[in-house]
Amino acid sequence: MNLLNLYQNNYLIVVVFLALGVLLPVVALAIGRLLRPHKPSAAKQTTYESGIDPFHDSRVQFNVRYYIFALLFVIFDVETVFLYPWAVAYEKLGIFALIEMLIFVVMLLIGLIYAWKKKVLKWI
Amino acid sequence: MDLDTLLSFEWGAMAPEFIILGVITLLTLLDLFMPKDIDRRILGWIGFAGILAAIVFVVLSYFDEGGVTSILFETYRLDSFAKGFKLLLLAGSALVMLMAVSYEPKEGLKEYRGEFYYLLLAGTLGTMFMASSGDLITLFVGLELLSLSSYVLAGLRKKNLKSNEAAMKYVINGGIATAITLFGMSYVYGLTGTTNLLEMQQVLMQTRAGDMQFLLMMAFVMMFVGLSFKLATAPFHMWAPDVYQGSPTPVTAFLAVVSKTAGFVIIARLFITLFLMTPAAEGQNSMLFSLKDMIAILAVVSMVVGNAVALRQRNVKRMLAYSGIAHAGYLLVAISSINLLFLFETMWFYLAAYLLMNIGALAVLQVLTSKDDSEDLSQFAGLYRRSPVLAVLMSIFLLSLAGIPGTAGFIGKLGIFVGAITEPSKAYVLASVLIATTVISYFYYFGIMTQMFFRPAASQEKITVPVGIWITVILCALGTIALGIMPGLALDFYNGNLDVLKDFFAPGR
Amino acid sequence: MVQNLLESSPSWTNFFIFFGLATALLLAVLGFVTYGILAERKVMGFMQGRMGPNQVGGSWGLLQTVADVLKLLIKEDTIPKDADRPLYILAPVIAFTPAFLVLAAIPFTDKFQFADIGVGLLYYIAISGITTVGVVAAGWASNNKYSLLGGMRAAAQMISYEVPLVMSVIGVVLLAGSLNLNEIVASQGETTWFILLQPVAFLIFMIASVAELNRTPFDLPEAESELVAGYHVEYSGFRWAFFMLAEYVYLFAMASLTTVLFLGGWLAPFGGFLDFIPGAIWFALKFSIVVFFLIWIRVTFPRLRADQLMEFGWKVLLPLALANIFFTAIIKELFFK
Amino acid sequence: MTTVPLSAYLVLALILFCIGLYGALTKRNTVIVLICIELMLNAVNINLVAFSKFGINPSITGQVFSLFTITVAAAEAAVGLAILIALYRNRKTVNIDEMNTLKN
Amino acid sequence: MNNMFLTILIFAPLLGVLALLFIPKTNEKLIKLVGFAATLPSLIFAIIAFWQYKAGAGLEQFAVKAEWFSFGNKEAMQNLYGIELYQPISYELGIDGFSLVMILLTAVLSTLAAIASIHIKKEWKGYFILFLLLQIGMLGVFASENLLLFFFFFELTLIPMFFLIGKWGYFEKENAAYRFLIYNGLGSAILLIVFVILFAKTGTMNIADITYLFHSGNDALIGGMTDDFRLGMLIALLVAFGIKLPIVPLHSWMLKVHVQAPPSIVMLHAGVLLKIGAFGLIRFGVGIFPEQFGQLAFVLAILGVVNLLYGAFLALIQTDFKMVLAYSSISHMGIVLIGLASMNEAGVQGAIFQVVSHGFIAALLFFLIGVMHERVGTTSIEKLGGLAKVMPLTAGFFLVGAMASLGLPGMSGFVSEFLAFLGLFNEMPVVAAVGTLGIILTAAYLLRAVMGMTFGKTPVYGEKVVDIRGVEFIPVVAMLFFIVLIGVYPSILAEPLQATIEAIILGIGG
Repeated sequence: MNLLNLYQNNYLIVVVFLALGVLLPVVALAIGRLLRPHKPSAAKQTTYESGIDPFHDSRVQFNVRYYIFALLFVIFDVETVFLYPWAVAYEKLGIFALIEMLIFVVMLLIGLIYAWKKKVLKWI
Repeated sequence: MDLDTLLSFEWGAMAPEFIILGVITLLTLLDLFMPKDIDRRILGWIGFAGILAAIVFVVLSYFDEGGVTSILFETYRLDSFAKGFKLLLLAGSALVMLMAVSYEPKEGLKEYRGEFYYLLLAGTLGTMFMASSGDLITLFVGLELLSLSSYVLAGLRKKNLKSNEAAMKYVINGGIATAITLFGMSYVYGLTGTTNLLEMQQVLMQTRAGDMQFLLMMAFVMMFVGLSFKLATAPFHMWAPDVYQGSPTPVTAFLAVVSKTAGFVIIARLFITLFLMTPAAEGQNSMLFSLKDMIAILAVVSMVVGNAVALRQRNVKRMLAYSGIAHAGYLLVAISSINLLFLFETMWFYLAAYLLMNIGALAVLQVLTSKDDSEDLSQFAGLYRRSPVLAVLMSIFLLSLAGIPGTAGFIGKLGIFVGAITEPSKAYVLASVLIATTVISYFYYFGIMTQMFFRPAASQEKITVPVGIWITVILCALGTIALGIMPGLALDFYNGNLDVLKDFFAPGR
Repeated sequence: MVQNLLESSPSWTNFFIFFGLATALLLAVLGFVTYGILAERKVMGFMQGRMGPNQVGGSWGLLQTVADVLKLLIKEDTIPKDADRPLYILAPVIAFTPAFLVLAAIPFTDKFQFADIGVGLLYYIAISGITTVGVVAAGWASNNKYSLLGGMRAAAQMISYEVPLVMSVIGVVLLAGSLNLNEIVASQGETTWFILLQPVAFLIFMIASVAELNRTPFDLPEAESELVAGYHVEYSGFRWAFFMLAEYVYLFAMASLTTVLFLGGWLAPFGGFLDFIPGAIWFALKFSIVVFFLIWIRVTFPRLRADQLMEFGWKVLLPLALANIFFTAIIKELFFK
Repeated sequence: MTTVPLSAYLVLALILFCIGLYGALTKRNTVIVLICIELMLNAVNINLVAFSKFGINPSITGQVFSLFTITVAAAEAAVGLAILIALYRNRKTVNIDEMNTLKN
Repeated sequence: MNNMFLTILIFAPLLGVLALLFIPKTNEKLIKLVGFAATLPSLIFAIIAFWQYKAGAGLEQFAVKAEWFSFGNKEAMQNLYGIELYQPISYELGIDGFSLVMILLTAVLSTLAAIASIHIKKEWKGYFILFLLLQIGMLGVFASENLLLFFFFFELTLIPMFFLIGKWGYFEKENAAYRFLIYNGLGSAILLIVFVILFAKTGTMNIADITYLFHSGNDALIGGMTDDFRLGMLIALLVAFGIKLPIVPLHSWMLKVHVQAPPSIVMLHAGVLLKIGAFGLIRFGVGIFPEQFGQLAFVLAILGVVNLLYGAFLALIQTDFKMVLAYSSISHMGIVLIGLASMNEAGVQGAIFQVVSHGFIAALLFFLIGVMHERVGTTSIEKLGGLAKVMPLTAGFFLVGAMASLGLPGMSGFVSEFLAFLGLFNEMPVVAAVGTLGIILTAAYLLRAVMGMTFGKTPVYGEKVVDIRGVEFIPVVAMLFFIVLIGVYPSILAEPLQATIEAIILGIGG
């Protein structure tokens, strides 16, 4: 039971940190509300655009590259899902896993080269 | 695991997969590094050659006397079932590849042409893994490799709105289906504690009736529903017409034939291995048998919906999509009747026939529609005048799809029909629906023929048929007729070389 | 005592005790931030041949940051009319919370650690990724072109550098055979510091972590000259302070992690003869060096161009990290089996 | 506090799955639909991991399976978003109801 | 050689198809010649077979059997049941007296119809290819010794017919083609169900074996089929062949086809294809389920009389001569049913006689219609008149054909009607008495129609109308020859049929 308790307590700590992490901004902002002045005016509440009146919708359409980077990130970040367990258990797995992982990563590298050659990695 | 274990595996069993994988890699790199001005069609031919090489290795494996080869701790099984269906999958992909080489949409494929070929191969690789996986995880990975490749393939015409929409719909429907299937799989895993199919079978056999029945039943239904999306059987067919219509025609052929075949492969593998010998509630001794009525209802709905809605279509691709739904329904009849004496054989034969006739029909369609980007029925008007040979070949495919004797389609249907009627509980109703809906299907198949032969052509322009299409169409037509007149060719080959029934349940080698 | 506490059954009592301890840590971190900022300004000042803050709180400017905080606290807080209000309010919290949350897993010494999680490293990496969401949310919610562009840039940069960061650590994991930060430190005790065994990984890790922290030379998301102030243009007062706070807490966390992963954590250098000095001191020392190093980098390098930044991440760091992994694995397979 | 029983995980997964399915079938915004699909896949992960820890025959395979699920989910999301972007550029909508060019 | 005899007989037209494929489609003369010539080998072979048979040789020598393919996993069957549950399906052909007669009829009519095809106006190449395929189908149906093979050929007639009607027919040709397709498709679907159930129950597709098993009295051999089940099967067969025959409620498609299809095709359709229904009913209905057939005899008799009277009454009021003949065909098929329903030797003989006789008569009349339509451009009785003046020979032949059709003694129609009614009077006198009314009506409607056309006021026909001439005489004369031959010397048919009829009677137990 001790091990289980240890395990659960460790995660209880994480919960504590989470609670504290949320509480701090909330409390600080709540206290701040008591201290700071509050005199809103139309000018204060406009969107900042270097002093001129804002024009157009600010939610403009982005360059598609942002999304492509997001997709690349998803792919390579998920790769680590396999790399981490492999790295941890590497001593037990040995050469077979190494070769497998090599093949796997080479495949992903081809993906990277693909993105590279297709000029996806170029910013703007 | 050390090097010795590694080398002790019979890697030769995986030769076809390795070839395809190698060709995919090669094509990707070639496509990336080849100068821009070289025509990418050459890549298609390389891919075609690769598939042929893989076919050779699959056929060579038929002469292996060793029975079942299983490597990688039973996750990869090369049994007769895998050998038999891999041949179909590869043959289908080869024909689709030929279609793809000749594919030229209105706005051109531009730099995507290379991608076309290796994505097709990637999808094929997925189906091959599905055919010979002995483990839930590899099964699933194969399924997803196929699915993901086909999503992209469906949307390959990036500038074409229809293609975009088709891909989007496919992704959404496919994603939902995957999730449902997986949810079912997770229960099966949970109840057995393993993902190895044969081990699961052993564990499930020992479950007492009533014991966890409910969860298992739920898993069964969920997996079946999820995979039904893949098969495009009603009522899970909504995506199929849209996706077939929007996709480039070779991709339509791939989805309609190779992907569907793979769907049936996975269903056969999964459900017959897992649930045939699992005791069911209420004293029945097989869960598959106890739930076969559900499959039968799906089959009936598919046959009726597919054929009835196809009647109303003017777009030929959609019509073929609905006809595909109906054909999936016919195949479900085979599965729901679970007549082990006939099941694998008839399924195999039917899928072979379906492969030939459907790819053939779509290849002809591709030639006719690429020019105007319209798939309206009227595109077929007066085909007999414009190109008699094409018209006659197309009618062979249509007759086969309609199941007229003398064509492979008839023998396939007959096999299913015989299987359904000879099984112990006699699915007369099911068989009758099969036959009745077949007659309904005459209306639309002959509708196309009416256009081709009876109607005047809109334009007298000569039709230029690319060489790839010629090869595809002629091979398909020859195959359709040969299998229709001498079905023994295929059936004897199948029965002589493969013993699916024995291999399927044999644990290990 | 703590050990007993940890082994007792979880309960509300435990919760409050932990809460108290965590608050203590929070205060310590806030203290660090207060003087970290000061230190940064001072160091930058010295390096640039000027004084830095020297008025408030004596000639060292010891209370400068405190004054800044007080100023922020009583500053009026405006929320733009067109902003997405709930998201606008939520964004600083989303950005800050994970920064504090990651501290739970870091072992400062063998005794002084809050949560000893089996997959501590993974926990750190997973949680720290959430901050990006806060940044993007802030950019989006402000409904301002600068903010949005800044937010998107920040997100693109953070995710681009997250990949090499995560990959570089795999070399360490390979050597240590564990994701538990304690064990990683322990295995450094058995061999030697991983900075020596994994120099490439360390380099990549440092570069990537600077980028992750949005610090110069990778501070494009908040580049004043291009984007005014990036994703937090519209933020003012204490809401803005929380973005800054998050940044410095991350600095703290990242420096700690670097210490743990590469510099042997609380272990004394050069074998056992320096063991008489407590681990905490060693840790603090190494930690300070890392922080100093980071500040040094900030002062030294000019800001990169956006395209150079992204391409560097993907085309140099990522392949390098992958190569490092396999180089390590092969070396280990060949010589240490 | 003691160990959470298996059934709790299963119920949680089922609820998540149902929410996801409901969303995927009813929502009009494609991005939300894709996220709902992710939700369903994550429900599967909960199931798998719970089974692998507390199942009838606990085994590590479930966790391995869940890794593959995660990967596939990511790949699916990537492909889905890529296609959505392509569609958006041509059609200027992410609304499922407005995807209606395909019909007879 | 004898092994290949039937195969060559049936597939000889295929040579013509191959030859036609390589003839350019502009070469009209050659195409017509080849098309005609390709029908001849089958005719010659059929005559040889008939002649040998008349000379006393057995028909068994022609039988051929070769394994075709097999369903099911044999090894598993062996393991599970110890036997091969389902025998391989064979390619087996064979003839008896009845089928020999039918083959001869088919071969003769095919050749004649090929001659009649001179009136076809367009795309001769496609036409003759389909025509020859149709011929193969028809010949094959009669020679099949195997259910599946039978079905194969049965369906093989369907597709060429669809195109022949749909492309070369008259105004509403497509509609007619579709009706033909769907009705017959449905019929063949039902047929397939019955066949496969038979296969499932007995494990074989050989017709003789199945018949033997059903007559053996051992229910276990036929999968424990109950009597009710057998009755159901028979009814299904009745529907399947009833559509083809056609029996009254299922006849509407046939009217369309008769009116819309080109004359040469209608010759074959009325002359042979309808008879496949009768052939099948005798072969499978009477052959495999005699007892159940006995139970249904009364119903069949009623159906027969209904057919007879319904056809006759409606023929009486038609204004189009083609429709008159179409209804007359329905009416005459009623006689086939009547003959079968009587279940005695005379009746069955009458039915078969009627099958053959009506084949010739209907073909003759439709050929004449084709000739006439070619000249005057209409078949409406009201618009016609005075043909005797402008086309005396054609008019004369019409009259002779009508006489044959209404059963004038000395012609084939008389023999068959007489025998059929003789049979029925022995069994069900009342029904038969009602039926005879139909004979009178036949005379009435035929004479009304033919008289209306040939005599009376002559309307103005477009151009100069020429009488029947040239090769057109050949079919007319040939068919008249057969009609009269059977009429005056019935034993030419009766002898070959003797054995078959005896076997049937034995099965019925009458």
